[in-house]
Amino acid sequence: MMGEFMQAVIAKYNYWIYITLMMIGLYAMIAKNNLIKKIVGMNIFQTAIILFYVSIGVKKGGTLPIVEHGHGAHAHAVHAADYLNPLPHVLMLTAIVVSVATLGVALALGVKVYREYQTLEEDEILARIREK
Amino acid sequence: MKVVGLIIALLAGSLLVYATADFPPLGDPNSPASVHVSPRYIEKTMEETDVPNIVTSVLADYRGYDTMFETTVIFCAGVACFLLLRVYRREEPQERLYRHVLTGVTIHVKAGKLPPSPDFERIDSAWTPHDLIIKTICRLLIPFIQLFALYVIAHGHHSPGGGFQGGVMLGASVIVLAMSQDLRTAVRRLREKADALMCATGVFIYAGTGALCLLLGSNFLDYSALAPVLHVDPIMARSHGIFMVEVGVGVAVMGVMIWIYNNVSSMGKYDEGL
Amino acid sequence: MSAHYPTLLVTVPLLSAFVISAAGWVNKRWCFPIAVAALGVSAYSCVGLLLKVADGGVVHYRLGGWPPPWGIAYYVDQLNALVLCVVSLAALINLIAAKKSIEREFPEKTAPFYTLYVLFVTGMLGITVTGDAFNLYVLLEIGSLTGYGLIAMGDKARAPLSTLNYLYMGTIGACFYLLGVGYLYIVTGSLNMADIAHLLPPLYHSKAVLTAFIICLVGVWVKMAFFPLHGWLPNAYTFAPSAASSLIAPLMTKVMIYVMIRLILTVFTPQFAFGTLLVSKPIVWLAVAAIVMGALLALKERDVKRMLTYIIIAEVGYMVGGAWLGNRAGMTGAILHIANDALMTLCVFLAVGCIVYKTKGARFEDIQGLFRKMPFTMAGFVVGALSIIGVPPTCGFFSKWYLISGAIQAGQYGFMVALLFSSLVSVVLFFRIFEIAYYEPFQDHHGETHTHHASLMDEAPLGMVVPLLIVAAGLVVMGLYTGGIVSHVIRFVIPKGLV
Amino acid sequence: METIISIKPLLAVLVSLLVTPILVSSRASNVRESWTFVAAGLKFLIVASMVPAVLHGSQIVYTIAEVFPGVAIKFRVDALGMLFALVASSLWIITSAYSIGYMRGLDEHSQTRYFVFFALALSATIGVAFSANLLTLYLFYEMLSFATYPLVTHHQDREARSSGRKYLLYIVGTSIGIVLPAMLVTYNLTGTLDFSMHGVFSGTEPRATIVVLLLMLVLGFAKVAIIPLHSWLPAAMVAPTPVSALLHAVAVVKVGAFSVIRVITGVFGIDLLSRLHLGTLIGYLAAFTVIVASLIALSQDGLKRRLAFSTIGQLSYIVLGVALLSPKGLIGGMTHIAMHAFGKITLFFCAGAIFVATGKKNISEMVGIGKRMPITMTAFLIGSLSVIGLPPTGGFFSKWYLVLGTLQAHQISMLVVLLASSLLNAAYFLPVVYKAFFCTEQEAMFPNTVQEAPLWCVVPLVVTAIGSIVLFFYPTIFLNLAKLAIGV
Amino acid sequence: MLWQLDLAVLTLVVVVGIGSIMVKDLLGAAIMFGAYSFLMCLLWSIMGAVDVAFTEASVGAGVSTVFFVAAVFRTTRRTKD
Repeated sequence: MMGEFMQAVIAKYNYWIYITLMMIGLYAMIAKNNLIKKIVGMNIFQTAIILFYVSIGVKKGGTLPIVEHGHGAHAHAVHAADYLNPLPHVLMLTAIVVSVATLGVALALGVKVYREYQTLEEDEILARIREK
Repeated sequence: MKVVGLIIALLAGSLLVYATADFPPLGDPNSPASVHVSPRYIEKTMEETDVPNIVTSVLADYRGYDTMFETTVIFCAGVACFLLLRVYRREEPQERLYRHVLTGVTIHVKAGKLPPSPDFERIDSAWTPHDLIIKTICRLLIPFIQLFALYVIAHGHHSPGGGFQGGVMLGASVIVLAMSQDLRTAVRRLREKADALMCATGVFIYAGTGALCLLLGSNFLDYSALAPVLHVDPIMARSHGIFMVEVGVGVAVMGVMIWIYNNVSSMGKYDEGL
Repeated sequence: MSAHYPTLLVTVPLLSAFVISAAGWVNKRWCFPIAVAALGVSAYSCVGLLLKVADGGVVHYRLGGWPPPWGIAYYVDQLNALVLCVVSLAALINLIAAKKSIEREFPEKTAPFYTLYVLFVTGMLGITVTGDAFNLYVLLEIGSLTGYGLIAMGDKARAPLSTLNYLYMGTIGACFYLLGVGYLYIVTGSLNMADIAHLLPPLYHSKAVLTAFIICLVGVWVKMAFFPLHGWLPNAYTFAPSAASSLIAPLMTKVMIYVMIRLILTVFTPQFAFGTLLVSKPIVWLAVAAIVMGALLALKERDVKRMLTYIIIAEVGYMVGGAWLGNRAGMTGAILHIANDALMTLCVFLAVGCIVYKTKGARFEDIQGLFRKMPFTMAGFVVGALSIIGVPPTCGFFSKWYLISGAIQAGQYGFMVALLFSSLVSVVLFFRIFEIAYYEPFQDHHGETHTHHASLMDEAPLGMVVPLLIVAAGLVVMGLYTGGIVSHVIRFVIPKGLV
Repeated sequence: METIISIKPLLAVLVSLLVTPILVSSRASNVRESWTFVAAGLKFLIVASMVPAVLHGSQIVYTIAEVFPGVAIKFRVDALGMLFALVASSLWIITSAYSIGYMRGLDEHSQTRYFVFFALALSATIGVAFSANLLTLYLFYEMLSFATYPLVTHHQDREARSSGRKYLLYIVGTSIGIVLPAMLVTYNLTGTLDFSMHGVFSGTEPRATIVVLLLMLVLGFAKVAIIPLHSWLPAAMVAPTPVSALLHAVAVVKVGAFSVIRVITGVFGIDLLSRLHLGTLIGYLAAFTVIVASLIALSQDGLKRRLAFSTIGQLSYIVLGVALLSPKGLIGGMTHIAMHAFGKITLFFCAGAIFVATGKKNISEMVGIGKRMPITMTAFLIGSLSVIGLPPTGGFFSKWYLVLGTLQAHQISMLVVLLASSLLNAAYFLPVVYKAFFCTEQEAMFPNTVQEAPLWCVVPLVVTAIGSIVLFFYPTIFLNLAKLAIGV
Repeated sequence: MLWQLDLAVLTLVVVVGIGSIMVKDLLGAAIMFGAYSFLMCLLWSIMGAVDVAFTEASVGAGVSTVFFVAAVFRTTRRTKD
């Protein structure tokens, strides 16, 4: 029983790590008071999802998704089982780009908020708004 | 809020843990993800696109449409940062800092006046020590970074890398310049207008390649339509098409990275950076 | 060229965005015509596509020439085509109406604003037209990022913070959706919606599929501001510049509802959503809560724009509830309401845009005497309001009719009562505004009260009023064509399985 | 029965709708008023041109759009609709003339708005008259509610606002909160909303459902002002008098009564209701309203308020007549739409004329006015007689048929109600006339300078008064239409 | 691949991730985030996703961190949590 459980834990350890990271990120986004901290949490959250996708692409016995021998090697039959699944990698390139784009906009907004209120703490800003 | 956050995070986490039970084991070669769609990419990439790096071929050809929008996302971020932060009405600071290049003496000059002699260089208002080593090494490094970046773009067909990574590195080289010298130097090298035009051009190259295929009578982004123009067979045309869009991606990403950095680090004023 | 409509409608605005961005550095005056032309072509393609689809059924388009599921494919059926038409036409009309206010609010930054505007529309159109689950995510992010940029340009003090909150919530929503797609991918190995639907039936009882569904749904709900997840919406839309709020408010939530319906109908299939899962009832009750809370929260507000944002939340409840009634009438109502609500939200927000343009605000103090001052704007506003209340022959009545019919057929009387309740509350909400604009005297700078005899007409520019009136007329036309839309378009969307 | 497809019903509705842009854009008041007349005249001509066909027993049908499966926005001109449309469109011409006199006489503000919404309201009224199904009727009913709101609240003061609120609360609240769900349930039960002689129900539905739906549909059309949903009507009397005259003697309230007739005869069908003995239920509601409203009217001093309560009572006559479910009662109820309209509009015109000439609104301030304004007060007398139901006025006929109807239906209690309320009617109208004419010089409250109201005011009220008398001698057209409507 | 190395990296990722949201200095958080990204990049290259790792190295560990530092430099390092 215990062994099976451990087996299950080990067989999917990447997934457990990704869930942990995602929870960390989500918690930071909801619970943190500092706007930049929230952005950090947001990035951790996004990275966790990328980890998840990359884990899908893992294939035991597979190598890097670059066809060996390159050009002029058409004679060689390529077997799918020999290479890692490239599709999640492709998707995650996109996701990384999206995350950096979001980061840029978020930071710009953070800077703009700071320019207006001279603080990045959400509760202080809200107090400032209420004063008005 | 802390408790709420914890509860939500735990709820979401437990839902995901619950679902993980039905996943195929990590690295299972017979999992649906490994046997349904992806095998074709692996097995046919050479015959269909002549690109050994499967990630590149999928990225820029099979799912090239995604990548076009990925580049657009970056472009959006650049434009959004610019729109949000850029301020045109410049408030002249009360005084500027100038440093005598030879002696390292720093002087304050009132707004509107010029330093006493041309030997003075302007420095940012947050005083930084004069650091010859960093400046020189960065100057030395930047060409190599850029060269490597170009290699990454050009060699994306065969090795890890491609337009995106290369573009980021190109952008980073300029950012390094801006950090080691100052923002004004970097902006002098790459004017804001040129930078913005570069962003637009880069994505335009990508989408334009796609539109070119459309004009040549194929579906959007079907690079094989370029064959008659490039005088190659359709498979090579795909390979070339991938290269074209990779270049576009590189240009766009480089421009946007610099654009965002400039805007964020100077709060849109374009005078003082990090 | 008609074979390429599906791609033209997305790529023309996309390409034009880059041209606009570049043109802005050369001559700012070129931006607006380019944007109008691009959105015009896009709208033309959308309408052409709708006619084509209504004529000959589903249209497939393979991007890059690759067959699905390997490449990305467009899969345009009547549902997409309808939403596409609404999105592109609304965006085009709003662009024309917003010219004046854009030029006044950001004289130096018209070019990036137009760029983001066009890209936002591209994103919305792309989301609607795509048949690939991951492609949808990327386009969703385009829509969101541009949306953040547009919204944050509003009220100087408040907009950035509310946008940042929107960004956090929006990112969570989009990431949840992405995660859900990942879960689907891991169990099916495919990203193409039709292919996933084909592969799913043996997996209906898998925990991963269930979780994927829940996560996707929650993600989409965050983006559409469904009731308990609506916190970001009121501030974001209230403080947005009027050009942006009248673009984003009608389109964003509606497109996300489209995504939800697409997930139910195409990806997970109704058998799974309504049959295997027993969540319809709770979700409809949640929708009831959304409608009631939206209406009540709107009552509290003393600002027209802010009040309208809560009405949007209630309207989201209409559509989610309608879709989850799990019968033909409810689904018809929900789909019809996507189109109708987009138009009527556009109508009222355009009117608010005109008002803000003239009075610098839309608080209740600002709108005094507006019937005299801006009669045409207010006429448009009244038509939009009547549509939201649900008065025939404006289109809002007809979708509400289907929704209530669905509620009766499903035996969900709570939903029916909620719809009627929100109609009545809308009467109160809007007539409160009308009363202020109609009775209360307009105070000018000297504090004098003008008598009724003085002529004070001070209408917004023609470029803003005419689009508003066109949309207002469109509301009535849509209402009269309800039968046609349902029998020629929506009827084909709903699978036979639904009764 | 022959069915003619023709665009005429649509034209009749649209004519006043299409004229509104011209009204809005015309700057000179003369232009505006002549266009109003043109529209009114055209509308009457179009309506009148359909009369021969309808009298031949044909129906004129026009479908605008099929909006739901089995339900279209559709016009169908039948005898009942024609009866109502004829009354409304003919009286609009007269009211237009009167409006001009009244609005100019008092130099009212926002006259353009006034005429525009007046035209809109008439469109809606004709639309209701020609509706072929409950949905179309509801559509125009709602349109009428919103179009009359600016008319009711024309003065834009606090009193107007609170009356306007009450008006909306009762009218719109009931139509959305009661009629709409009832209509939806009906549609989902039967799949149709078209009016037909036999009703839409198959008769197999549970009795409780029918009862609830009947009550919802009868009470929901709150324009008919059955107690307890009546109090909007007195409140709405803040409107300028021509509005009260046309809308609250003819258009709005009669739309309510008309809707109830349609509901009883077209949706449920007389057969079903008499089989389930549900007519009496509505009859008792109406009878109660008749008596109570008449009693309240006795105690009112404001002339217009007294007229308003009188209207509430008279409307319930119509409902009562229809609820008797006997042919004679139905004829009485339907013709009462026309007869009461002519009588009541005369009375309102007189009230307005008095206000224009003297500025007085209360009955206690009108002693001796008959000597100064003899024409007006003579017309008032004729109007009163018609409302009470005495010859030589048209009101006599409708009341006569109502009485016959009660006998035919063996409802003696209803007969008692009718007679008692006639007495009450006489008791609240005749003293007004009496005091106006017969008083000593000391009691008379008006100096010699007071004259008749302007010609634009006096002529219309003379016309309608004469109309009331003419209807006594030539009631055939309305009687025939009513007979056709019930298929006798 | 050595499972010990794998485990060490995975543990470190979590530790650094928690650290970056706990540290009471925004500049520190930014740098920690850079480290987190870099560890992620290691992890992915272990898993064979070289392209993703390359991108993460240049974007996550590189440019993102610079953006963070720039933003913190322009605003404040102070944070209450």
